[in-house]
Amino acid sequence: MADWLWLIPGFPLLGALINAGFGQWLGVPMVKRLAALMPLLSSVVILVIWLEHATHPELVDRVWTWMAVGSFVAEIGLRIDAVSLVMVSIAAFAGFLIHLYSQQFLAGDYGERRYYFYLNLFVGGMLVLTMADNLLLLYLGWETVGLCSYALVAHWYRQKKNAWAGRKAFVVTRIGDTTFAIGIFLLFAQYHTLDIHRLLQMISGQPVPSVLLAASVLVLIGALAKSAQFPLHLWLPDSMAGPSTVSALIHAATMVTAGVYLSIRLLPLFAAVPGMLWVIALLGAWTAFFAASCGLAQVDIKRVLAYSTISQLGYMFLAVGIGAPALGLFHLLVHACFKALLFMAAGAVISIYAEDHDIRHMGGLKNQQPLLRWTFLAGISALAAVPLISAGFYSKDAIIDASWLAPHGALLYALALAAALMTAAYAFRLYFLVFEGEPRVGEPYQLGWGMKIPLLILAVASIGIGWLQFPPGWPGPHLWLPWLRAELGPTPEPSGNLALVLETVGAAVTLVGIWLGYLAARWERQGRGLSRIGFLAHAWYVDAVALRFLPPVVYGGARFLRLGVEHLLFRSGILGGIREGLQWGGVGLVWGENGLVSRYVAFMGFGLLLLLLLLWGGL
Amino acid sequence: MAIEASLEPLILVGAATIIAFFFDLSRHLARWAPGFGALTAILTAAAVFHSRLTLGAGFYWDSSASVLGAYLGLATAAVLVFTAGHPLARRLPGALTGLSLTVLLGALCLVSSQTLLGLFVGLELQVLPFFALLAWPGSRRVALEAATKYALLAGLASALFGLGVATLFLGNGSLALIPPAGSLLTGFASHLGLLLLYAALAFELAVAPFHTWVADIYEGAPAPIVLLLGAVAKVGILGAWIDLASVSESWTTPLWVLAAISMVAGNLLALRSQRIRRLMGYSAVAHAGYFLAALGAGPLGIVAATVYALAYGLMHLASFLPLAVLPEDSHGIPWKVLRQRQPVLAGLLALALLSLAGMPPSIGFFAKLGVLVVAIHAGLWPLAVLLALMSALSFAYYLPAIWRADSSERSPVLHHASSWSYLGALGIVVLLLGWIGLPALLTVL
Amino acid sequence: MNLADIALVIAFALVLAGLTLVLLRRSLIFFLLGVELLFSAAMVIALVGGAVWQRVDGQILALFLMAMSGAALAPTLALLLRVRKAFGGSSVDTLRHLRGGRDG
Amino acid sequence: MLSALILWPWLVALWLAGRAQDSHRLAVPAALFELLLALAVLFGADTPDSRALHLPLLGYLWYLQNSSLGATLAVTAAALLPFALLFAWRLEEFRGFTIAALVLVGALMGTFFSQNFLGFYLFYEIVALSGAWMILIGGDRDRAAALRFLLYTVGGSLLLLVAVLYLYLRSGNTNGIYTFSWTHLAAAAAPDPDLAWWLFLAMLAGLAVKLPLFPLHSWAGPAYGRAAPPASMLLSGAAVLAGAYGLIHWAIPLLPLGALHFAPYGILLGAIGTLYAAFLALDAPNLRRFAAWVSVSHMNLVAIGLFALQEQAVHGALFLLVAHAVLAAGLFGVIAILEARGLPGHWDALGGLFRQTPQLGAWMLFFFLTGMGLPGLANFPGEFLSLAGAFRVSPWPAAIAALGILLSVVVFLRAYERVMLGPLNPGIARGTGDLAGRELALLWALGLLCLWLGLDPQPLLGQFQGLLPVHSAVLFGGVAHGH
Repeated sequence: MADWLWLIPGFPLLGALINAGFGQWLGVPMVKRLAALMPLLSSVVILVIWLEHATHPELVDRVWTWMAVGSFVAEIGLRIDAVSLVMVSIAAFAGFLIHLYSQQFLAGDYGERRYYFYLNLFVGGMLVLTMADNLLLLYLGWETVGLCSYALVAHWYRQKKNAWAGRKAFVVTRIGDTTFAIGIFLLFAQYHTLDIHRLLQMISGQPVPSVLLAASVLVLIGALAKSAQFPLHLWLPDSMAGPSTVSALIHAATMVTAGVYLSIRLLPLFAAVPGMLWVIALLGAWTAFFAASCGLAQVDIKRVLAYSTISQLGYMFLAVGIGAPALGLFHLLVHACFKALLFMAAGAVISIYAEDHDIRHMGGLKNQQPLLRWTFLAGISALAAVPLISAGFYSKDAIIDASWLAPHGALLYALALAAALMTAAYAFRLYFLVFEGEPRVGEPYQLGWGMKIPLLILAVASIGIGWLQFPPGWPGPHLWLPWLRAELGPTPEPSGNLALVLETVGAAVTLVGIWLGYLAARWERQGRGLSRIGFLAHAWYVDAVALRFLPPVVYGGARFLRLGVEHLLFRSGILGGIREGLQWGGVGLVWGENGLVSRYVAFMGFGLLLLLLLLWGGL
Repeated sequence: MAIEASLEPLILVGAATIIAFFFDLSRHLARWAPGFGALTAILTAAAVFHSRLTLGAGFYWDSSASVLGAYLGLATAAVLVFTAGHPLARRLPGALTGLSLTVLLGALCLVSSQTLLGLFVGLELQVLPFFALLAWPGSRRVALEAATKYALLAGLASALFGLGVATLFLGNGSLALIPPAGSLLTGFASHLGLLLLYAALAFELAVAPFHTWVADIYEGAPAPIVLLLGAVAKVGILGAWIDLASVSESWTTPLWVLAAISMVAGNLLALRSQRIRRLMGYSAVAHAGYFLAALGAGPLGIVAATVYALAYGLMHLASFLPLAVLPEDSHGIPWKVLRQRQPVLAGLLALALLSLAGMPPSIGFFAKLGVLVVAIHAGLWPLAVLLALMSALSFAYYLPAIWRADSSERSPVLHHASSWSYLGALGIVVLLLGWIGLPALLTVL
Repeated sequence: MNLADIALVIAFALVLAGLTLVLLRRSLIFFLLGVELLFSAAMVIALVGGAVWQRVDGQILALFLMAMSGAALAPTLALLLRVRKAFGGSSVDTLRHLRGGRDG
Repeated sequence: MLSALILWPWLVALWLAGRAQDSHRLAVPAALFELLLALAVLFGADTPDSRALHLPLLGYLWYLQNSSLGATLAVTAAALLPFALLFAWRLEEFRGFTIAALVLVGALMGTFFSQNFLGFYLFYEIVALSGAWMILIGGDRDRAAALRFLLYTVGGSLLLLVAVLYLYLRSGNTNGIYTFSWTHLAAAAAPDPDLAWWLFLAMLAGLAVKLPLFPLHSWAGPAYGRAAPPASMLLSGAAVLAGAYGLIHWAIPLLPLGALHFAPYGILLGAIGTLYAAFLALDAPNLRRFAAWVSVSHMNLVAIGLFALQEQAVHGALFLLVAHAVLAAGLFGVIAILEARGLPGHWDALGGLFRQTPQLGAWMLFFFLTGMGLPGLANFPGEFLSLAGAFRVSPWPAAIAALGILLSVVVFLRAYERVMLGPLNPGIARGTGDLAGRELALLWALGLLCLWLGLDPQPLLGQFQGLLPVHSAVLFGGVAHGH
């Protein structure tokens, strides 16, 4: 069984390779079908693993030795346990659904082959990332998905701003990649291994506080950047420039969750540093709050969803920080379902409105596209965590409630709750603006089966997947937490009256939020909406400030180094100085070469004098 | 009367010199004069080889003198063979040959003499012919200027040499290089005398700051004469300097001071020169510096200096031979034409320039290597580093000389003789593979 | 102060005079004259040396010097004559067609 | 066999110098045969030493000995040759370029196998001379750039010569055998630390200038930037090998103390150089300069790895050398393809090209990604190992150098954007064709090499394994740094 693990990332990677090598001969129709087939095949393998999971909770496949120098060994080694099983399932299956959806959605687009190449490569990279059993291979997946994100965001490259957005996404995440890499160096320098399991064992066995502190901070920055957490969230809203399916897959369901996944994987590292977890929790809660506030004021349908993604990822970090990684993973799963759904649906909406992203220009779509409306509503409910019927309620409110138990829990709880209120508000503001109200007719758009099936599947999941894990004390299935208990440890859960109070408050806040959302939509129609609040619409101006200062510093620095240091100092200064010195020396000597015998004699006289001086010194 | 073996080569050359002048009596005979001279020169080389390590009558063919003497003979032969085909030899070829042989005679005296008087006579013997040769009939007007400048300054240098000899005699009471008292350097007078000799030799060798004349002469004089000047006369001076330095090993300061100045000045001046002949003149200044650097390094330096003298002579031959093919007033090297008409000489010139720059594996590199070795051995670090840097700098003018196309549009008319290609091919072989023989030479020395 | 020292002083004076002529006068004839003065100084020194060391080498050397100076002088004068004919003058200034710095 | 490796390209060059019409017909088969020879040396059974030209006091001047490091680098250089020739196919100066390239590669082979220092020096100088020649005859025909390249190299190498001469005299004075053979030079008693420091600096001046290490880098921008791209390919991909090999085979083993003393400064200089060159690449005025500085940046990373004097780092540095050769072929190859279409590489004249030439765009991105050190592609193992190894020795400079990971993405993607993305530059002819058959095949070959090196670097790393302990067990074994 374990020997097949490589098939899981292998299929999509093979698809990418076939596409690159023979795509031209195969033709676009063949290529896109083949591309969609690959993640499906991976999903089949994963299904088999699920079936065997009870008997084989952990599978390891060492494919080949990547590098081995002295004490350093890095294998191409894959490992499946419960956590990564969840992740690969999301990556492969959501990947498949989005491939499927794209068949119609992007038909006729320029660069379709390129699209499927990167999409396949992405799925492969994501699978490698989640299955990697050492940090270096994980880093390989990490970078591969970053590349695909770049390429797909810049998919419509003919507009400069799309290309720019892709680069921005890559650059900002690379800040994290860099610190992550340095963190890897540090861990390697200290523990001489990059195998995750061995590393974690050694960390708990022989902790070195200073190294662990530095390493955990560095790795954490990597995770934060990948998961678009404050203040490295800057890239995610801009990366909405890519096709909506890309946003669905990469910027909602999979890649952005890699940071969360990494922090769950390396939890013992963070736990070994006192206070680090709490910092993670605070950053998560703050990001959830911050991004939700930004989401309130956006008018671009995809930007609303982008900020909501940032916010939801904040919840996941909060969960990791308060020692409830299982809940974080649960929310990750739920979020993957509803956010992929929302993005795909949003893509359809945008197509209907002829590539206009502005929600103020939309409205009343519910009659024109009933299926789209219902599925979108399912997603929105899950996002807003509508009590009882949506999956979001079971995953997100569980995190909010659990945060109460953490040290300084009130602060975290308050931030998370406020974020939940705003989430419900902007989610339903979006829904009301797009689907309710006075109809504004867009282009006729027929959803084919390739689009309907993914929407339906994900809509069902957005509602039903939460029932895996009912709140503590409720009747119903409690499957999720016990299943992960062995791997991730016990999860703190409020109990008794406290639980009841917290759950009630959470539900109430959501309902209030929905009402606020309704109001916000109305105000927006009347032209006095939240979008007029510049502070929120511009996301607290963080991005503007960063763009104002950072690129000029880098480009200016480069210009300074080229003109100031290389040209002025090295070329003109040092080399030029030497050249000038030689020239001037030459000029002095040429003075003697004026052709006059008397000048020549003078030089000889000087030489004679010099020699006589030597005589004086020599005796 | 038995003739001292050590005098055999000198007598041979002397006799041939006198005979050579008579060739001009007949127009038919005159054509054969350079050939006669070349043959004599080769025989002289053989005679030097035969007389090696003989001592007598104030001459001593020690190993370095033998090596240089043999070289001088062969070099003179090469020059004469070359000149035979050159338009310059159309006027008075017998006299030209005779004067060339006189230069050879002087050079042989210089390398082998064990007395100051011998050195003095040798110097005069090789200086005086140039008064006439430099302004040989048929050469340009500027050649006259070059000859006059040379005559005036060489006269001054001779006077200094004379002063030096007299002062040394005053100090030591002997005209022998190795006086009965044991050492050349006994007091103030002998030091002063030695310095005066150095000054005179420095002039002849164009060591900075006595170098000012050299570029004018290289530029203005007829190329075959410059060929003779560099390849024979200068090597003779180098030999004399080796003789002097080997008897005054206790006092090397002036040598390496002059060496440093000369390396720097020569390279800086050459760097500024656009015209190839001047450039060669200045580069000769730099090479004199490298040579003195070897001499300045003490006893081991004598060997390196001998090798350097030999290599320098060969490189000078190899570079001026092709240059002499060009019209006298060439500013740059018309590579295109040269490559088409005289491919062998073009190759030789490029190789010679690289060799002068010290590009391995040419003999120029190995000669410099020897200098570096002895300088480091003597602990003269600054000199070694300076030499390294200056050698590198010399690439900055030698290479542009190779790859710079002649700026003038017209295509020059080259001189031509069938024998030159063979000479050129021989030169290429010697420059490229000569170093294989050098270590063997070292063991001889 | 004995005779030898006086002779040396004379020689020194001759050297100075010669050098001064050589360095300061712009006429080529005077240049030659200066050189001849240097030769004379050398002869004086050689003779003094011979006297001091009681050896005949001094006189021989003086004779040689005389011969050499004469030998050098004759062709130089001949050249000067040709220069006068070709360039019209016997100052150092006539001889400056060949010089550096013209080509930068 | 080893001699053939050197003489074969030289003979072909000589032949081509005489017969102009054969150049296109002969060049590539000759280069492939050279590659075959190199492979035979690498994989063949014991290749006998080749000794000739014994000279008293100098030793065997022509003394070639096979080593796995030398053979690996030889294969790298030989492999680069056909690529360079094929990318130069359409240049009008193809014949001159071929001759220079053959001479250069032959001399490189000499540097890799020579056990006599004078032999090494001889080949090293020929590399410099033919390199300068190559800069001179192609591209912008910039004499100043060629001369600067040559002066830096020659000046440095003469200092190197001075330093080695000292060791030569020292070893000769102690055991009475004067020879330049490696074993004797290495056996010379260590000079006192102060002197060793200066001697090492002198050696560095000769060898590190070729990489070029940071303060010695100023020749590289003009040289790589003004030469024809295939020439830059050989210079930045193959000629640098000689410098790095010299450091590892000559400078470090001959002066272990000096090397040890210098190592921290070397790492620091390498780190500064990595970032500095990356910044210069960011502000490069055109595509060639961009590639030039990128190349310099990578070579400084190599320097970090070498001076770390640590097992992983040195392996990484050597690996990076090989990987960079492939990358250089890719980078400069893409530029050569652009220039063949009349696009000289100024940013203003480019933009939106992807629309016209999607395949070229894809390959350009591929090589740019390789240059960025994307895992799975050729540069990554080298970069990672050098940095990780250096980090164990001196963390701060290595961490600074690691910022290059961040910078490189800005550098490469900005350049890519300027060339390929955005609206089509109106100055670009509509008919600008995409890759033709030969170009496509070349890029595929390079691309697969990149992937192979990135995904399965172990065979190559293994090649280095056998050698290092023999050379400098003391240094790399970790005694030096107390690990």
